[in-house]
Order: sequence, then C-alpha cells, then structure tokens
Amino acid sequence: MAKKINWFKYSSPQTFYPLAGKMIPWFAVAALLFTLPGLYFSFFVAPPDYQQGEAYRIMFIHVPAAWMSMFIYMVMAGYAGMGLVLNSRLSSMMASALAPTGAMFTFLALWTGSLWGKPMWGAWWVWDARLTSELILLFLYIGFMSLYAAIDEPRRAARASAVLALVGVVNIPIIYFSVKWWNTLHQGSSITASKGPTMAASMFIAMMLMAMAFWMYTIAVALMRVRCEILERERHAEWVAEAMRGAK
Amino acid sequence: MLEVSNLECVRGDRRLFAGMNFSLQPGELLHVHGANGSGKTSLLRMVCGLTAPAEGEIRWNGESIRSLREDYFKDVTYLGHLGGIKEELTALENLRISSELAGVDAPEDKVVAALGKLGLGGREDLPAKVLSQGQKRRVALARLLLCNTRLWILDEPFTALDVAAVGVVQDLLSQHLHNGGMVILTTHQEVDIPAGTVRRIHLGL
Amino acid sequence: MLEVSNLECVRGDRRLFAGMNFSLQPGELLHVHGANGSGKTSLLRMVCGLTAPAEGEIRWNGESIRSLREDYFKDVTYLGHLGGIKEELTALENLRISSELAGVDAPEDKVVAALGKLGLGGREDLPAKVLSQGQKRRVALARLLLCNTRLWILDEPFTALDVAAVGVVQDLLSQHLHNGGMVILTTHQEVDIPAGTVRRIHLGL
Amino acid sequence: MNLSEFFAMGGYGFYVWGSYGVTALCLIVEVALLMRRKRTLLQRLGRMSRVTSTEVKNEIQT
Amino acid sequence: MTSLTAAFRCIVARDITLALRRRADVLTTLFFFVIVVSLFPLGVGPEMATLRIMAPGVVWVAALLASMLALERMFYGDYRDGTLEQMLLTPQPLPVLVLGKVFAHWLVSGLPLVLIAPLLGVQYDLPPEGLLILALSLLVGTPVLSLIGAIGAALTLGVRGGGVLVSLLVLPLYIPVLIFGAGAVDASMSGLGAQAHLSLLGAFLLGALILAPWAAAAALRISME
Amino acid sequence: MTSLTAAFRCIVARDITLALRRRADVLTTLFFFVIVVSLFPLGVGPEMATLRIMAPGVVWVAALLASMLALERMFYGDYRDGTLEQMLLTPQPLPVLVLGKVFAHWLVSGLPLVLIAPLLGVQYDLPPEGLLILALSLLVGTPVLSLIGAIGAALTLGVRGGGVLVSLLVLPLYIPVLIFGAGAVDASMSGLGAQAHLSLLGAFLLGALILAPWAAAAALRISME
Ligand code: HEM
Ligand SMILES: Nc1ncnc2c1ncn2[C@@H]1O[C@H](COP(=O)(O)OP(=O)(O)OP(=O)(O)O)[C@@H](O)[C@H]1O
Ligand SMILES: Nc1ncnc2c1ncn2[C@@H]1O[C@H](COP(=O)(O)OP(=O)(O)OP(=O)(O)O)[C@@H](O)[C@H]1O
Ligand SMILES: [Mg+2]
Ligand SMILES: [Mg+2]
Repeated sequence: MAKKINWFKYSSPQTFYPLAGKMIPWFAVAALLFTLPGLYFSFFVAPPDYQQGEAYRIMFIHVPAAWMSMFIYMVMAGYAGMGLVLNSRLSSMMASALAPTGAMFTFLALWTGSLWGKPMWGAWWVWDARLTSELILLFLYIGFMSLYAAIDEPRRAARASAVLALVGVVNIPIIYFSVKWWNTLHQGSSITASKGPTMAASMFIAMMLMAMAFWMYTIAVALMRVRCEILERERHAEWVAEAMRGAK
Repeated sequence: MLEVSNLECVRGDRRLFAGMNFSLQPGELLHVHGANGSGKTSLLRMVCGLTAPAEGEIRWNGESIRSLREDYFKDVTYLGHLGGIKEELTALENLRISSELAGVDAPEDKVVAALGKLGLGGREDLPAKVLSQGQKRRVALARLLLCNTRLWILDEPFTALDVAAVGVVQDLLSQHLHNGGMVILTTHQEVDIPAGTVRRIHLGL
Repeated sequence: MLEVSNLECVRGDRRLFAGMNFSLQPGELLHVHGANGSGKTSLLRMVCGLTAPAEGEIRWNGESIRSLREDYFKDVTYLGHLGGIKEELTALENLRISSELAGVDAPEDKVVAALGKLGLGGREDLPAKVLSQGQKRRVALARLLLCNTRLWILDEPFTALDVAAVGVVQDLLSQHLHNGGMVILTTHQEVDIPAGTVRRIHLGL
Repeated sequence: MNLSEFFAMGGYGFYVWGSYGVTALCLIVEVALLMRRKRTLLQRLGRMSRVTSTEVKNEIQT
Repeated sequence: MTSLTAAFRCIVARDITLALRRRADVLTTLFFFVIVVSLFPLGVGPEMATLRIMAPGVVWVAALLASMLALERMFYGDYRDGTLEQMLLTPQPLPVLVLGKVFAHWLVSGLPLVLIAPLLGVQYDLPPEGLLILALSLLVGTPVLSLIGAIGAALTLGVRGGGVLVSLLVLPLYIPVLIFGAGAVDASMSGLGAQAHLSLLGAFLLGALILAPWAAAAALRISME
Repeated sequence: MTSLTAAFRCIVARDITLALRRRADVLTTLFFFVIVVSLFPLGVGPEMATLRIMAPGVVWVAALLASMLALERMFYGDYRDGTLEQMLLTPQPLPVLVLGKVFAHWLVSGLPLVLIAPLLGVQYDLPPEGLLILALSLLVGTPVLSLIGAIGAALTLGVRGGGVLVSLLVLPLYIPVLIFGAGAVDASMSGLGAQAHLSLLGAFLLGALILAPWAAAAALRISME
C-alpha cells in the first residue's frame, strides 16, 4: 500500500504540473541546440548526392519526421495502455498530449516525402506499401483525436481512445517492415542495428542531429500541452483554484 | 452482504453525490428516494457495475465488484429505464433468451407461466413491438420470476403499470425478501412491502 | 365541443373497443382508465387525428376533424409516450422551436420562466440527452405552459415525475380547466384536480 | 557558393525549401497555438477562481 | 403566406442546427463520398487513362450512394423521438414543412458533395471543362435525388427493414438522374456539349419540386397511423 | 466450457432470428453490394476491357463499403433498447458474446457477399480462375472486416456522430485488407499466383480472431459507462 501511494505521488497531476513547468525550458533550449548544427551539417557539410543532387537534402527532415511519427505513436499507445490498466489520469493526459504532435510529424513525413517523390519518381504520390501505411498512420492519429473529442466525459474519452490506440499499434510494424516485405518504389532501411549506417558519416550525423532536435521539440511541446490538459480537466480541483489565486 | 463505502458520482461538471455509505443484508429492501435528476439512476448503475464510481468502493460478500465481475453478475438482476426487450422477438423468445444468457434453465412452460402471472396470457407469441407500453414493461418484469439471483436492482419498476400489475410486482418483492433476497429500487410512487425491512436513502438537497 | 360517436378501434386481430361515444365541454377533464393494453393510447391517437378510426367519427365544434385538419391542430396539444424532445438540442431550443411551429410567439424569457416553473432553472442550456428521465419529461410538459390551445391530450403525463413535479402539473391542469380548457388524459396514478368536472371512461373488460 | 545558387539547390529549390519551409511553419504554428491556448485557459481559470466555488459545494449531499 | 415562410425558415434553421450539433453526421455523407471516390484507385490501380474514363461514372455513382444513405436520416430521427408526430399536429401545411426538411437535408448532405466534387475530379485527371460540368450536373441533380428520396424515406418509416425497401423504391427513379448526370460530363469531354443533358436534369428538378413535397407529406401521414 | 459454447450458440441463434425477422435488413447489405457493383457499368460505359481491369477493385471496394455500412447495426440496436446493457451483466465472459455477435453478423452480412460475388464477377467478364480467387479472397477477408469493424462500432456507440467516426476509425485498418484482397485477384489474373496474398489475408484473420473480441468487449464496457 505504501508503495502504491508513493507511485501515485509522482504520477499525480498536482505534483507533475509544476515539475513539467520547470522542465519545458530545458528541452526547448536543447531542441534549439540540436537544430542549429543539424541545419549546418545538412546544408553545408553533407556533400551532394551523386545521383540525386541537392534534392536528397529533404532526407534530413523526411527521415527524422518519419521516425518521429512512428515513435510518438508507440509512446502514445504506451501511455494510453498504462492509463487504461493502471487507471492513472496523468498517463492518459500524456497520451492525448502527444497525439497532435505525432499527427503533425506524420503529415510532415507525407509532405516532405511527396515533395521528394516528384523529382525522384516523377509523381507526388504512388500507392506504394510504405506510403499507404504512413497515410494510414495519419488516419489513426486523426481517429484517436476525433474519438477523444467526440466523447464528453473525459474519463470515458480517455479510455475509449486508449483502446483505439492499442489496436492501431499493429500498423507500426507494417509501416516499418513494408519495404522489407514487398518490393516497392520506396527505398529500404539504410540504418540497421546489425550493420550500422551505410551512408556518408556527415549525412548520418546531420540526420541524427535533426532527429534529436525533433525529439527535444516533441518533449517540450508535449509537456506544454499536458499542462494545459491538466488545468482543463482538473479545473474544479482545489489545488488549481489555489494555484490560480497564487498566480494573481 | 452488499457494502457501499464512500461512493462519489460526478456527471459532467456536476457532483451528484459524494461520501455515500450503506450496506444491505439479506431480507432488506433499499428504497432510493430523490427528486428528478438527483442521481438515482446513476447510483443504481454504479451498484450493478455498469459505471465505475468516481471515488469509493462497492463490495459484494467482502470483495470488490470490480474484481468479481462475472461472479457478481451471477447474483444480480438489473432492470433499467430501458427494459431490454427486443421489439422483433415475441415475449416468450425474449424471456427464454435472457434466461439462457443469465445461465438459468427456463423451459417453455415455466416462461409461459411467468407471463401468465403477469397478465400476458395469450399474448406470448405477439412480437413485443405491438404490445402496449405497460405490457412491454410487464415482459421485462417477468424476468424476475425466472432468474434466481439474490440482489435485484430495479429502476422505477412501476412506471406504466396499472394497479393490478403493481400489486403483482409488490407480491413478488415481498416473496423475494422473505426468501432472503435483497432489493434496491427507485420509484416515485408509494411502495408497500409487507415482508422484510425497508430502508431509505434520500438523494439531493 | 368535442364529440366522439360510435368509435371503434381494431389493432391486429383484436378489437380493442367499439361503439364508444362521449363528448367533452369546456372546463371538463376526461380521464381514460383501463388496464395495460386496453387501448388508451390508441384512443388518444385517434382523437388527436394521428390514426384514422376503423369506424365512427370525431367532431370538433360540429365538424369532422378529418376535414378540419390544420384548423383542428391549432386548438390541440398532444403529449404522447414519446416526449417529442430532440436529444441534441437544449431544453430552451426544444421549446422555442416547438412553439414556433405551433404558431405561438415564445420569447426567450417566457420559455425560461416556463422551464423554471417546472424546476429546470439553470439547466436550460444543457442538451436534453444529459437530462434524467424525469427532467426530459418535464421539458415536454413545459410545452403546456407555452401553447394556448384549448384541448390538451396527455398520455400518461405523470410517468417518471417526482412528487413536486406531479403537483405542478396538477396545478397546471386545474388552471387550464378553470380557464375553460378541455383535457383528455390517461394515467395509472391517482389524479386530483380540484377545479373543473372530471369524467371517466373505462376501457377493457 | 553564392546565395542564389544556394537557394536554387541545383534546380530542386522548390522541393527542398518547400519541405523545410512547411516543417518550420508547422513547428512554429504549433507552439504559437499552444501558447495561446495556455493564455486563454489561465484567463478563464483566473476568472473562475475569483467567483467563489460555493456552487459546487452546494450540490454535495447524501 | 408570411406564416408559411416563417414555418419553412424555422424548420430549415432547426435541421441545420441539429446537423451542426452532431457535426460528424454531416461529415459522414461527405466523408463517405470522398472515400468511395478515393478507394477506387487503390483497388483498381493507378493508371491515369483508365481512371479518366471511369471518373464521371465513379463520382456520380458515389454521389448517388451517398445521398441514398443519407436518406435514412431525413425523417427517422424525428420519427424515433416523437417530434415528427408533433410536426404532423402543427397548424402548418405539411408539404411546406417537408419541403423545409428536404431543403435542409440537401444543404447538409448534397451541397458539400457538389463543392468537393471538382477536387476529387482532379485526382482523376479530368480537364477543367469536365470539372465544371461535373459540378454543375451535381448541383442540378442532387436536389432531385433528395426530393425523390424524401418520398421513399417517408413511405418506409418504421417499416420492417426500411433500409432495402427505400433503396428498392428509390433506385429506379434515381437511375435516369445518374445516366443523364454522368452523361453530361462524358458528353462535354467528348466535345458534344452538355446542354441537352443539363436541361433535362433541370426539367427533372422542376417536376420533383412540384410533386415530391405533396407525395412525401401524404406518405408521412400514412406511415404515422 | 459447455456453458461458453451454449452462450455462444444462444447469441448466434438470437441474432440470426432477429435478422430473419427483419429480413429486409439482411438484404440491405447484399442489395447495396449488388447495386454498387452493377451501377458502375452504367456510369462508366460498357467497354469490356476497361471493366475487366476494374473488376477486382470494384467488387472489393463494394464489399468494404457494404460491410462498413452494416457495422452500425452490429451493436446499435441492442444498445438502444437496453439489451446490450443486460448482456454486459450476464455471468458469461463478454468476449465470447461479442464473438457470437460478430459471427452472426458476418453470416448475415458477409457470407451473402461471398456467395454472390462470382455472379457479379461474370458481369465484368472475369475468367473462372479470377472468379474463384475473388470468392476465396472475400471468404477470408470479410470476416476480418467484421472483426475489426466490431471494435470501431463498439467504440463509437452512443457517441456524437458515430457514423463518420466509425468509418474514420475503421477504414485505416480496412485498407490493407482491401489491398491484399484486390491484389490477390489481380495477381491470379496476371498469372503470378494468389498464394502469397491469400496467406497474408489468412494471417490477418487469425490475428483479428484472437485480438478483436477482447478489444471490442473492452470498448463496449467503456461505452456503456
Ligand atoms: C509521401 C511519400 C513518402 C512517405 C509517406 C515516406 C515514408 C517514410 C517512412 C515512414 C520512413 C521511415 C522508415 C524507416 O525508418 O525505415 C521513410 C524513410 C525514408 N524515406 Fe521515405 N517516404 C516517402 C517518400 C520518399 C521519397 C520520395 C524518397 C526518396 C526518393 C524517400 C526516401 C526515404 C529514405 C532515404 C528514407 C530513410 C530510410 C532509412 O535509411 O532508414 N521517401 N520514408
Ligand atoms: N454532462 C452533463 N452535464 C451536466 N449535468 C449532467 C450531465 N450528465 C448528467 N447530468 C445530470 O446528472 C443527473 C442525472 O441523474 P439521474 O439520471 O441519475 O437522475 P435520476 O435520479 O434517475 O432522475 P429521474 O428521477 O428523473 O430518473 C441529471 O441531473 C443531469 O442533469
Ligand atoms: N398487430 C397486433 N396484433 C395483436 N394485438 C395488437 C396488435 N397491435 C396492437 N395490439 C394490441 O393493442 C393494444 C394496444 O393498446 P394501447 O397501446 O392503446 O394500450 P394502452 O391502453 O395505452 O396501454 P398502456 O396502459 O400499457 O399504455 C395492446 O393490447 C396490444 O397487444
Ligand atoms: Mg432515473
Ligand atoms: Mg399507453
């Protein structure tokens, strides 16, 4: 029982709210600190591709955005599942705080992908397995947010959309392995755990820097959003009223 | 047997009740009182496990109903605002199916007898949708004769019933209490149960 | 004013009643009695012109209601088992729209006052679907305060209402009768209307 | 490398800058929207906290 | 007269408020239309030549299906909660109310299709001329679908399995609209001019406007017995 | 164990009786499917070569739409009249009851499509080989649609604008089934063999059978709060 109380202390919105407030600036600064060298490497250090010329520089945001779209979904589903099983409010708030950012990165992956596809494949869009599954991912995010918005009772909304998020997890491996399983237009993974990167070191560094920048950005934004969410859902709680009065 | 402790119910922005405690022993009837919108239906749905309470706990034989789940449902019959009657099925079919799902054996003659007792003799084979409002309600109530559960949770069982039917249901309740059953009910009408202990809760201001 | 002659009602294979005659004068209330399924709802729907009778005629001020149509509807308010409340609209919107369609002028403050009288003050802007059963019924009944028709046809107006609301509705009926209105209603509860003449019809065996 | 060459991106300027531009726009807009949401929320809650919360307490009864 | 327009306006406003209140419901029809039109390339394959030939047919069939599915919502909600019953008992002439409901229904479920169709046509690589005629034919054709549909919806209210019945009743009357609607686009694309087709659609609309409200009103009275 | 199969059988029997009682409701789905497939030649024109290319896509899109529309009926009726509430309170494990409902729903709304699809394929001049694979792919694919759909239907019960939402939630998960289903027929017609596609569909079916009843049961409990 004592352990339980301890656990709930850290996961209680009331204690998390000020903590999140303190963490936001750090992550925001970190995001900026990764972005600047990231952009420098992407445009000035990495050499032009011998086949694609300069167009391949889209990769430095396309690939991190595509990664983020999948990572965020997994993290979101994890939080949602935790909220469902442990009935902890903060977890479901984190899940709904991550969704819009995840949807945005999915959109960016699609957008940058089709801007890249036009010069490379000659088409904005093809019905390739990876492209289609990424589109499906966007729909999953939108579905998650719409379901959440359509239910008035916040607790029920959180639980229902958690079920949806968990069901949608099956799509992630499909996206990831789609290039492996089917011969498609889209290129396969060039970075694998077993073999390491198969590209120029400077390209790899640029990509990693941009990915880190996106990560830091995501954390900062999610914390901001979860703070709003906490205030909105707990607006009748005593501590919120006190915090407001204190802020005056 | 049934213990409710520190129960809280929140609907929308409104806290309907909080810190509610009561317990119910065999042979007791709990009459939940209160004005329209005071939260009676909400309370009953919590007690039968359809809604999770915002706060507090409900225990059956000492165990939380959340963990008992199906084992609790074995002992409970709930009758809500909605009767749970399929309009396309006949009264007979409705009752046979609900009995089978509840895991009790309900041979046809027993069901026909139950319907007869509620004044629906000769109407067993009409689809429920042509029945009048009160007759539909009677079909729903006939379930009480067929189940053999210990806790009955009845949300306004007397609406739409005529005087004769109200009498039949009151007898039914008396007998159930006499046999050591428990009842929780809401109604805006007067209840008159000779046997058993009647306790009251009043919701709202 | 309202005359019913030789009315017959057939539902499915069953003749619910036949050869029914009655008439209703200003200031009179007709209480239609009968067991569940005896045909009360069917009678009321005929009188307000929703169903055509199998036999017989209904006249309003000497003219058949079939030929009067819209002119008859101007004088009638019907409240059925279904309240005619849109779940998505708020109580306020529901009443304003139904008044407008009924051709009466219902400014917002009047509607708010009517809702307040029925104990729904402060809940005017909730969508009807979150209201409790009794509260929905109250919204439907608030129409009676806004319409200025002479004949009210009410099918079990008291179901789901708590004691306070029943009192309000009874006052409303008294006043309507006092002003020379007419009422036809069914209910299984006791009615206690001080003013006006109360007449009864018993349907069924 | 001069500036116009840099912006031309070897003929792929539209595609490359289209990608980077929209990405930057999305990130900035998201942050701006969040700041606005927080501001209006704080205003609303501030107003609420000044109105004493008696109403809620009145409804707690058993 | 003024009371008639007041009643008409009241019904239209009411139904639009309702539609906006459950916004998703409005979007259903639109979303359905977009899905039907966009799923085809997924199933059929991405060849532009084939897609262009299919385009007018696919869009019109999708519009027809979308309006057929939306029919269910025209009266059923009101029937279910007793407001239709109340509407029959108002001192307003029923055909006016019906016309109001049909108009609101079209605004909510037909007009969005008309507006989005050109966008979908682009997916199928239609020429600008074709897009214009597509939108125009839908603008004249979809109200006809709603009007005819109202009769079917009213007749099948509360009838066992209204769903198929309504399609069975309504479809034969829809097919001419489909043929002339898709025909208009085809004709304009093959350089024949869509004039003739469009004026025929206009004639359909006029006829439906005059007859359908009465027929639907009569059907409603019968259904509510 | 026996009580489980008894409950399963009871639910299936109940839902099939209900479906037969309002027979028209069953026919709706089938009729819709037939209409969608048959309207296309009307809108697109009668060239056999085009039609043959379109065939697998059109049939599969129609099947997908038909099952999506039928979803609404899976739980809504029971929700509306309170029988679902009662089902949640029976001492039977809910996933078993859900599986029963899904099975009955498929028997009534999926199986007929499978049986009639070859007939419709003939309209489009598919070769016998193609017809067989079409029916086979539908036989394996439509239960997956029903199973996935059950989750969506359960999640959106009683939610504002359930209609679109259910399509929005369910469609992303349907698309792979569509691609592999239509792909199987295409592959067999182009001589590549449909083996791979069909076994993937089989794998989807297995996965859905294991996961969907639990997810849908959880969703139902949440929706009834
Ligand atoms: C709308 C179109 C596109 C979408 C939705 C899309 C989606 C994705 C996704 C989800 C990933 C991450 C998967 C992984 O980590 O393995 C990815 C990676 C990648 N994409 Fe795209 N893509 C699109 C277009 C393109 C185009 C046109 C190109 C280049 C011609 C391209 C090149 C790449 C590359 C090089 C990677 C990195 C693969 C790796 O090294 O792991 N993508 N894309
Ligand atoms: N989303 C919401 N926002 C505000 N109030 C709500 C919301 N949902 C429900 N309520 C309120 O909660 C109460 C529901 O009460 P409940 O249905 O339990 O009442 P009841 O005691 O059964 O009443 P009745 O006697 O009329 O059946 C109502 O007062 C209703 O107005
Ligand atoms: N198709 C049919 N076949 C046989 N009987 C039918 C059919 N349709 C209706 N009935 C009978 O007609 C009667 C309908 O009565 P009605 O609804 O008017 O009753 P009521 O007096 O309002 O009852 P309540 O008090 O329960 O509201 C019922 O007895 C019903 O069984
Ligand atoms: Mg209640
Ligand atoms: Mg009645």
